[in-house]
Order: sequence, then structure tokens, then C-alpha cells
Amino acid sequence: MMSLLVRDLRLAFRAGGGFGLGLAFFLLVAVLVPLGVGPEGSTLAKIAPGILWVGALLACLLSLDRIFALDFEDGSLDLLATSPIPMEGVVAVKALAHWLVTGLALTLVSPVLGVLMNLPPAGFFWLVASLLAGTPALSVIGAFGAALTVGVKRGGLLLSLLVLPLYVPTLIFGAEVVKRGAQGAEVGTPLLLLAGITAGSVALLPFAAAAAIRVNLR
Amino acid sequence: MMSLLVRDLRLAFRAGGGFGLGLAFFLLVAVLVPLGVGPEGSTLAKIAPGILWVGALLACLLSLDRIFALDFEDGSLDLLATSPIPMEGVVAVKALAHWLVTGLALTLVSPVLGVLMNLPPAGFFWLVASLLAGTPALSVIGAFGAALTVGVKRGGLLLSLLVLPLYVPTLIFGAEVVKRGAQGAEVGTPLLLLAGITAGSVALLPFAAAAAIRVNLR
Amino acid sequence: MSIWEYANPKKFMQTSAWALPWVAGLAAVSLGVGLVWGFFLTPDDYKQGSTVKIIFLHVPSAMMAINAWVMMLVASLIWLIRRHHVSALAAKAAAPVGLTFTAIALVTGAFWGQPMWGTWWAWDPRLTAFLILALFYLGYIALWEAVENPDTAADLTAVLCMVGSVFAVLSRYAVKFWNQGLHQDSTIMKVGEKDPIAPAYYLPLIVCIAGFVLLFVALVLARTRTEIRARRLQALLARERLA
Amino acid sequence: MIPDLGKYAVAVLSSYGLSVAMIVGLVLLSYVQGRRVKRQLADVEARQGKTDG
Amino acid sequence: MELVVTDLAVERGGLTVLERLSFRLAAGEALILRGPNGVGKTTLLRTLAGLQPAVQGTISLPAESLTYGAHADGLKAVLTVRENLEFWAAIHGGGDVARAMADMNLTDLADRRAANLSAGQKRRLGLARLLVTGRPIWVLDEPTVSLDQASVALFGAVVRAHLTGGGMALLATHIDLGLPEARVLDLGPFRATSPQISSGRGFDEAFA
Amino acid sequence: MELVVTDLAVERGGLTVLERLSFRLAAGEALILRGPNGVGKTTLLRTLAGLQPAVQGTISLPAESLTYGAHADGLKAVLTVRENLEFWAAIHGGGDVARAMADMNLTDLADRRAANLSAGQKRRLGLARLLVTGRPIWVLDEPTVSLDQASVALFGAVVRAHLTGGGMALLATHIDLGLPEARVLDLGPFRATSPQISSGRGFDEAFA
Ligand code: HEM
Ligand SMILES: Nc1ncnc2c1ncn2[C@@H]1O[C@H](COP(=O)(O)OP(=O)(O)OP(=O)(O)O)[C@@H](O)[C@H]1O
Ligand SMILES: Nc1ncnc2c1ncn2[C@@H]1O[C@H](COP(=O)(O)OP(=O)(O)OP(=O)(O)O)[C@@H](O)[C@H]1O
Ligand SMILES: [Mg+2]
Ligand SMILES: [Mg+2]
Repeated sequence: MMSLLVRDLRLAFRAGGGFGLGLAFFLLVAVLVPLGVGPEGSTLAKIAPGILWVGALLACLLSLDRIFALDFEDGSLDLLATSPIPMEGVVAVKALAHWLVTGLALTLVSPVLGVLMNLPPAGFFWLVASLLAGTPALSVIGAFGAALTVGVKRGGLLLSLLVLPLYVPTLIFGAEVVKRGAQGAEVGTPLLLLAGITAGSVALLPFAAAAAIRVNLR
Repeated sequence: MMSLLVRDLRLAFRAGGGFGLGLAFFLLVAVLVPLGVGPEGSTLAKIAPGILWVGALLACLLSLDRIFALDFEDGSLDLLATSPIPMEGVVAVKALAHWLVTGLALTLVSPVLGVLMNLPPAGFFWLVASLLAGTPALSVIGAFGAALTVGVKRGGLLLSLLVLPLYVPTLIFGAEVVKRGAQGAEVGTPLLLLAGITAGSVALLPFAAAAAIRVNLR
Repeated sequence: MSIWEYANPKKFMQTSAWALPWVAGLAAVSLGVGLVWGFFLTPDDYKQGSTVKIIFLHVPSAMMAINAWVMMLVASLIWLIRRHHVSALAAKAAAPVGLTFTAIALVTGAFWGQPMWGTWWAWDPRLTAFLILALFYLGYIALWEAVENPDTAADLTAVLCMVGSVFAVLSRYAVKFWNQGLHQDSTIMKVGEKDPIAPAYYLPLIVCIAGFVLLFVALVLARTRTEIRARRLQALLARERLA
Repeated sequence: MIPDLGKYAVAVLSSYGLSVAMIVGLVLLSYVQGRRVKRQLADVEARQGKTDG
Repeated sequence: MELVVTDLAVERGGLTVLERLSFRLAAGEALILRGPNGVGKTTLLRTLAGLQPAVQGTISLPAESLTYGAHADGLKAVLTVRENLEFWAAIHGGGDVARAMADMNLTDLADRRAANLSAGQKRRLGLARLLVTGRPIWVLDEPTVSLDQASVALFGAVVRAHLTGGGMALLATHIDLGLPEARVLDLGPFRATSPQISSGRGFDEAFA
Repeated sequence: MELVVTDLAVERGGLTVLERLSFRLAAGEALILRGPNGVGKTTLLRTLAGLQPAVQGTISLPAESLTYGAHADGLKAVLTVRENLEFWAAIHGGGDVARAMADMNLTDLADRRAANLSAGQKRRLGLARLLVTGRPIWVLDEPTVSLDQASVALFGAVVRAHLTGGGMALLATHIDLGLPEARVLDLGPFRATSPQISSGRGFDEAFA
């Protein structure tokens, strides 16, 4: 399992592997929205929590189809299915690798984008905290969606359609944490719910995803 | 050339061809942003022009990598390159097909999303007009980006990174048209500039894109 | 005789061939009666004016939009556990019907909201939850369309339906948490208590609800028959190719 | 014969109109698909010498 | 150790393609599957590998004893030859990567990225993967596609060594592999006669 | 009409792989290219097809007279056999689709989607595409991969008919195509001796 994680990370960091592109996309959303919406500081400050979370979500989404599709195309997934590692483990490790190269990376750069979006100072801590608590759910739910669409040629867009509604609760609670945090209000409840969704998804969805992959391979 | 257009449209409408998924993505952005930002009507009305244009842009972006990558992978692009049709024609036709299934479709549904985003009534006409004037530029610029990245495995994210900066002027003028239109202000200048960008891109970029494809094939 | 016999396609085809005209006829009658009654023969509300007539479309379609998803969930579970092809195909057949009902609820709600709340659309939690439900329907249908092998598609969509149901419920709570909302609470089921809906509206509403239920059943039966035939057609063609 | 709908006529009529159109559309679509598939199946079964089920 | 297949039927795209197939393979034996295009060789191999369920019949083999080599090699273009092999070795609990590279004449290329290999070298790398899995039953689909004569001979030698060490091999191919000691099984006679709609057998009969 | 290649050098990945290659092919002739894996067959064919520039030397052939058949067939899985062929026919100005299907024994499959063809049928469809282009020079890279014996014979007959009608064919392969009348050119002797950094020839010399 460890070697699978190492390989996936290595692939992500090699040329064309996609590391940094999720980040770049997050950055671009944070740049484009002010361009589209206009430069007014107060409006931006108000929408910053929501837009930053939507941006993180879209950035996650864009790299989802790499999770399994590449291994499916070159036959690695067949070979992994006949290997001693259980498919649930494969899914979990691949979701973890995805989180490390997107979710974690997004979380770490998010304060910079908070500045671009004029986020009130009190919100920065909660932005990082909510992303840390919420992005693992994004990766696991995404891995489930990727598992459903692994047999479909260029399933990327179908994947978006399937996964985005599943992201709704995470998005709402995540953005709510940041919004309340920025206003200095109490954030306990949404943060707890966010963590709950993450815990539940991480515990259960790998099984559903592994089942979907087995169905798609046959 | 006509037969190429017909084939591309046919492929888009067949199972898994991707028609409708750009639309779905546009819809999803219009749904997710209010979920993130909050339900307040006045805030939404203020950011609606910008967000709708950003959504249209992202929806276009997501289907860009289909323009050439599928034909590259199955060898059709090599065969088209040795066919009597000039590569510039191939690029133009494929950009047109992309526009028909995304840009035009987005334009037609955009009023519905305007409702969701609480766009002021005066803005609806200008939303449609600006998308009609601006989305062809998105498709042509996107085709250029797709031509640059056609040899890269899973170039999708790299493509986003290359293309998004090129989209900036279109986005700014497009959103400006809608914003001014919604306020009842004068929209002539940005609309003219938008149309100018489209005309220029449509006239010149197919040549650059064709050159890029030839380089990538060899 | 076990209820599972109806999961046998042949048995299903026989029974549904017999039942379909009756259900369809009853649906047409009750919908016709209910809607005509509701549209022509009900008085205007003192507060809402003639818009109250929208209720006869809005409430039944909203209820059936949810019930259709529940039916798909049950059918998906039956498929996953007992692998009866008819139940998988019934779930597939129900999805476009559910989507249409969702769309009707949204459209009538929007036309109601314009005079009542002064806006076509508000990010009210119930409305938002419905929009998300529509997205789940879209994704479910798109997945059926995208996967070629019918058994694979049945398995994948069943799993999606289960996971999606959990997240749809989660979304409902999330959306409620996020915004308290304008939409009135459900009163239709509280008849016993204070009877808040005047009988003048209540009776035609009941007829319309019955009509929508029957319409749903009729459409699902008819569409399931089509799906079964399509499945068999596909198999026969495949056999022809191989032979 | 249309009842007096007052100032809400547009809202009520459009609701009824669109809803009925959607229902009729779905019914027609289901009917047409059903007929087409039934005919195709009958063709193939006739070709393969089988009886309908 | 033995691979025993009894009365097997396999399906592809919802139709049974092969049926009534029985054979057994003992340690040290190789079996070559032959048959025209589309007879179901790939389908059979995938079923044996456990990637898809059998329609009927039984496959008995020791757990985790089989490795599958498909048309696609499962190689990552951006990893080097050594990195590719080390990964598969680690997944299977650490085979001898250096030995496998030596056996398939890849040692000189150890630090070259798979993307810069020629088609034949890529295929050799795919075959070297079999060696690092350390599994006794090799199930290979057209293993010598795009190999030239010299490489085919190299492959023959590796298979022979594997058999001598008590391994087994099941190979599907259209061309000559240079393994005269292997038994040959022609799949033609096992073609499903009146192809059934296999996945929904109850389904089809209900209409008949 | 004639294809004349004079003192050609071709490059792949920035390195010259073949050089000093000259041959000519007249109407009605076929030439089979042979050579071990990685010698540069694919590279040569792509250069002849005009998909990449030659490092040195000249290729003279009538404009728009050549069609290239690569490993990938350029087929769309969701289109039917007929739709695929009609597309390529329309692009090349309307070849005879029905005749091409008849020649490659595809008429029965006309309305089947390419996705549901077996590997061999897919390859036959790829070869039928050559017929609808109506072009006289066929440049084919391993055309018989994954074809069984019967289909190889069918292919041989089609090529022979094409030659009889005044066409030409250039085929790269490792195996026997059943075309005894074709000349064979072994590429081994044309391997570039001291591979040059071809893309920057001035560049290379500047450092020497
Ligand atoms: C697009 C928007 C709307 C959606 C999706 C929607 C959805 C729903 C749903 C799901 C119900 C559930 C029925 C039940 O639980 O019994 C319902 C009932 C109802 N809705 Fe809406 N609604 C929308 C807009 C409106 C508007 C604008 C009004 C009027 C001001 C309205 C008035 C009602 C009424 C009166 C009921 C019946 C409640 C009862 O007595 O049970 N709705 N709606
Ligand atoms: N996606 C599909 N849908 C329906 N039928 C298919 C599909 N793929 C393959 N088939 C059919 O299944 C049968 C068996 O295919 P399989 O790939 O097992 O053949 P094979 O013996 O491996 O052929 P080859 O020699 O080309 O490798 C073929 O007749 C083919 O037409
Ligand atoms: N991407 C690449 N970068 C660098 N070198 C490459 C690349 N691809 C191929 N080569 C080298 O170019 C040479 C020629 O390759 P080419 O594909 O033309 O060979 P071929 O004769 O067609 O081989 P085969 O018999 O495998 O089809 C090979 O030695 C190969 O190692
Ligand atoms: Mg095969
Ligand atoms: Mg080659």
C-alpha cells in the first residue's frame, strides 16, 4: 500500500503529472472572479468565503478523473485488481494521494487567495481549518465518482455532474464555517458537521467505490 | 468540411459524447455559488453578471480537451492531416462544432440561470447578447489551447492553465456588458470590444492552432 | 404465490399489459377531473387571489418528485440484493418521470413565487433542495446513458442511487441549516388537526394527487415495458451477430 | 369560459400551460419510444422465427 | 499445485462466447490457446484471472497464485524501467528486480523512462513484470506482439525457465512462440452454439 | 506516377535513426519494409506521409496521392461501420463505400457500431478506409496485426487488386503477409551510424 502511495505521488510530481495544476486552477478562480465581479472590496469580502470554497471544490474536481482513468487505460488497474492488495485499500490510498496533492496543497495556499479575495482577517484561521476538515471528504467523494465513471471514455464531465451534487453538504458547511468565522460568530456546529461528513465519507465510501470499480472492470 | 462538422456533432450527441455536460456544469456553477455565498438576493444580484460569465467560461473550458485529444488518440488526426482538407479548415470546423454544442447551448439556457442568480430583469437581454458575441471567442481560443496541448497525456489541466489567461479580456468585457445592462447603463463600448475580440480570434487563431497541431503531430 | 413472480419479465409483461390501460385510463380521468375542477371551479383565495389554483399542480408534482426517487431507491436495492432485471429497468424507467415532476414543481413554484414573494426564485431551503434533487436525477440518467453494458449500468446506477440518497438527505439538512426560508411548512398531512386548507381546495387537491400517483404508475409501467423490450431487442441483435 | 384570473392570469396560465405541456410531452415521448421498440422487436423476432412475449 | 477448469462458460458483452470448456494444467506445464479472431481468448483469460465472473462451471486454483499479462502492459511512461518494476515487486511483496531485468535483457535500460523505449523494449518490460510478481501461474494474452525474432527467443527461454521451476503458463496467441513442448488447445470447438443471453438467463427464458 | 526517395534521413525523438536510404516505387509495385524493433520503420512511414520533416534527402511523389494506415485506425467507436467509412469517403471526395465494405467482407456488419466489433473486424474496417480514400499510394504500418489467417489472405487479395489497378503499397511488418511478388527492403543496413542530434544540425557542429 505504501508503495502504491509513493508511486502515485511520484507520478503526480513528474512531468505532466498534474501536481500544481489544481493549485493553479484555484488561483485562477480567485483571480477571475474579482475580474468578473468587479473590484469593490466590500462585495468581495462578503462573497470571499463562498467563492474560495467553490474554487477549492472546482480545483479538486478537475483532477478527479486522473485518480483511476490513467490506471484503467494502461491496464494497471486490472493488474492491481489481481494483486494481493484489496480494492478498498487501492481506493483509499489513491484518494489519500489525491488529497495530498490537491486538498492539502489548496489548504496551504488558501491564505494567499484569501488576501486576493479581501477576506476579513478573522476568517483566515477558519478558512484553513475548514479546508483541512472538509477537503478529505472532497477527495473521497471524488474517488467514488471516479470509480463510477472509470469505464466511460472521457468521463470527466459526467464525473463532474455526478460528483457536484454530492459535494453540496460539504460546501455549505465549509463556507458557513468561514463566513461565521470571518464575522467572529460561533463556528462549532458547522465545523462539527463538516468533520462528521468527512469521517463518514472516509469510513464508508471506499467500499462503494471498490464495488463500482469491480463492476467496471468486468 | 461539412461532413467533418456533421461527424463532430453526431459524435457529440451519441452516448458519452459530452453534449449537455457543458450545460450541466454551467448549471452547477450557478447552483453552487449561491450555496457557498449565501441566499441573500441583493448580494447575488450584484455578483450575478460576473459569476455567470465565469461559469460559462469554465463550462467551455471543461469540454475543450475533447476538441482534438480524442481524434489524436485514435489516429484520426494523423489521417485528417494527410487528407485534402487543410488543417486550418479542420481547426475552424472543430471550433465551430464546439461552439454549437457548448457556447450556443449555454447562451440559450443562460436566462434560466439568470433567474437562479437573481439577475435584475434589465440584464437578461444583455446576458444573452454578450454570450452570443463572446462565446465564439472562447471556443476558438480554446481550440488554440487544445492544439497546443494535444500531445500531452491528460493535458486537461495544463490546457486550463494556458487558456484561462487568454480568456481574461473576453471575460472582463462580457461581464461588463451584463453589469452595465443590468443597471440600465450604456453598453456599446464593451460590447463592441467583445465583438472585436471574437472577430479577431476567429480570423487569426485557426492559423496558429493549425501550426501547433502540425508541430505536435511530428 | 410470491410477489417476486412479478420480477419475472414474462409475468410482468402479461400483468402490466392487462393493468396498463386501466391505470392509464384512471390517471387520465382523475387528472382531467382534478385539474378542471381546480382550474375552473375553485374560488380565489382572499390573500393569494387566483394563484392558489397553482396548488393543484404544484403540490402533487412536488410530492411525486420525492416519491419517485424513493421508488427508484427501493428498486435499486431489490436489484442489488435479488438481481431481478425488471426492478433495475423499472428504476431506469422512473427516472425521467421523476425528473419531469421535479421540473413541474420547480416551474409552478417559480410562477407562484413571482406574485407571492416578488421573485421567480429565492434560495429557500425547500426550493434549493428540489434543485439539488433535479441534479441527482440528471446525474442518474446521464450515468445510465453513458455506460454501455446494461448490467454494469444497473449496478453502477444502483450504487449511485444509494449513495445519492444519503447525500440528498444530508443536503436537505445542510440547506435548512444554511437558510431558514420563505416556503410554508407542509400542512397537507395535518388534516386531522386544525384543517388549515379549506375544503373547497382540499377535495380537488386530493383528486389531483391521486391523478399524479396514477400517472406515475402508468408511465413507469409503460416505460418499464419499453425498457424490457429494448433489453431483449439488444440481446437478440447481439445473438444474431454472433450466430 | 376561462375564469377571471385577475392580475395573476399570466402566472396561473403559464403554470398550467407549461405543466400540461411537460406531462403531455413525457407521455408522447414514452408512447413513441414504446411503439418504436415494440416494432423493432417484432421485426427481429419475426426474422429469427420466434413469438412475442 | 494445479489449475483445474471444469465445464466453464464465459461471456462478453452479455453473450456467452465459449462453453463446455474443461482442462487441467499441472506444475511445469504450458498450454497455448488458439482460435480465430473473436473466438473468446481474451474473455477466457480475463475470467480465469478473476476479473469477470464465469457464467457457469468452476475454476479451481490456489488463491493469489496467478498473474495476468494483458495487451496493455500496465507501465507508467514517466517512470523508469527500474521504478516500474520496483513498484510491481513491492505490491507483490518484493520480487528480485535486478534478476528480472537481467533475464529480459533490460539492465542497460534500467534508468530510461518507459516513454523512451521502443515498442519491443516496452513489451519486454511488460514481460519482466511477470518475473517480479513471483506468482506461479502466468496467464498471458498475445505476449509476443511487436517483438522481433530475437526477443521472441528470449521470451521462450524465460517461459521455459519458469516451467522448469515448477511454474505454469497459459498463453493465447496467433503466431508461433517457439515453445514446442507446450500443449495446444484450439478453442474453436468450444464456441457457444446457440449463444445465450448469459447475464439475464432467467430474463431470456421468460420470453421464450 | 512514381514514388522516389533519395538519400533520406529520418529522425525520432531528436535523433537520426535511419540515413542514406534511397528507393523508388513504380505504379503496380509493392515494397515490404523489414527490420528489428526500433530500427525506425514507423518513423520512416510517418516521414513519407508528410507528418514529420525529413532530416535530409528528398521524397518525391504526386501531391495528395498518399494515404497512411497507422497502428491506430482512426475509427470512432460510437459510429457504425458505414458511418465511419462514409465520413472518410466524404473527406476524400466520395469513394465507393458499398464496394469497400464488400471487398473487406464487412457488408454484414454495416450497421454495427465500431465499439462492438472484434479486434480483427476493427482492423478490417481500418483497411477498408484505404479503399474509400481512392488514393494510389498506400503506406501501411503493420497492417495485419491481430488478423487471423483468413483475414490476412483477404487483405493480400485486396492489396493485389490495388496493385493491378496501378496502385502502389509500402508495408512495414515483422510477419509474413502472403505477398510473394512484393520486393523486400531490410532497413538494418540504413541504421544511422553515429546518430546525430538531427534537429539542430548546425547546433551539433557548433559544439564539435
Ligand atoms: C420553485 C419553487 C418551489 C418548490 C420547489 C416548491 C416545493 C414544494 C414542495 C416540495 C412542497 C411539498 C408538499 C408537502 O410537503 O406536502 C410544496 C408545497 C407547497 N408549496 Fe411549494 N415550492 C416552490 C414554490 C412555492 C411558492 C412560490 C409558493 C407560494 C407562495 C408555494 C406554496 C406551496 C404550498 C401552499 C404548498 C402546500 C403546503 C401544504 O399545505 O402542504 N411553493 N412546495
Ligand atoms: N464491447 C463488446 N460488446 C459486445 N461484444 C463484444 C465486445 N467486445 C468484444 N465482443 C465480442 O466478444 C467476442 C470475444 O472477444 P475476445 O476479445 O475474447 O476475442 P479474442 O479471441 O481475444 O480475439 P482476438 O484474437 O481479436 O484477441 C468477439 O466475438 C467480439 O465480437
Ligand atoms: N518518444 C521517443 N523519444 C526518443 N526516442 C524514441 C521515442 N520513441 C521511439 N524512439 C526511438 O526511435 C527509434 C525508432 O522507433 P520506431 O517506432 O520508428 O521503430 P519501429 O521500427 O517502428 O519499431 P517497431 O518494430 O517496434 O514498430 C527506436 O529506437 C526508439 O527507441
Ligand atoms: Mg484478444
Ligand atoms: Mg512501428
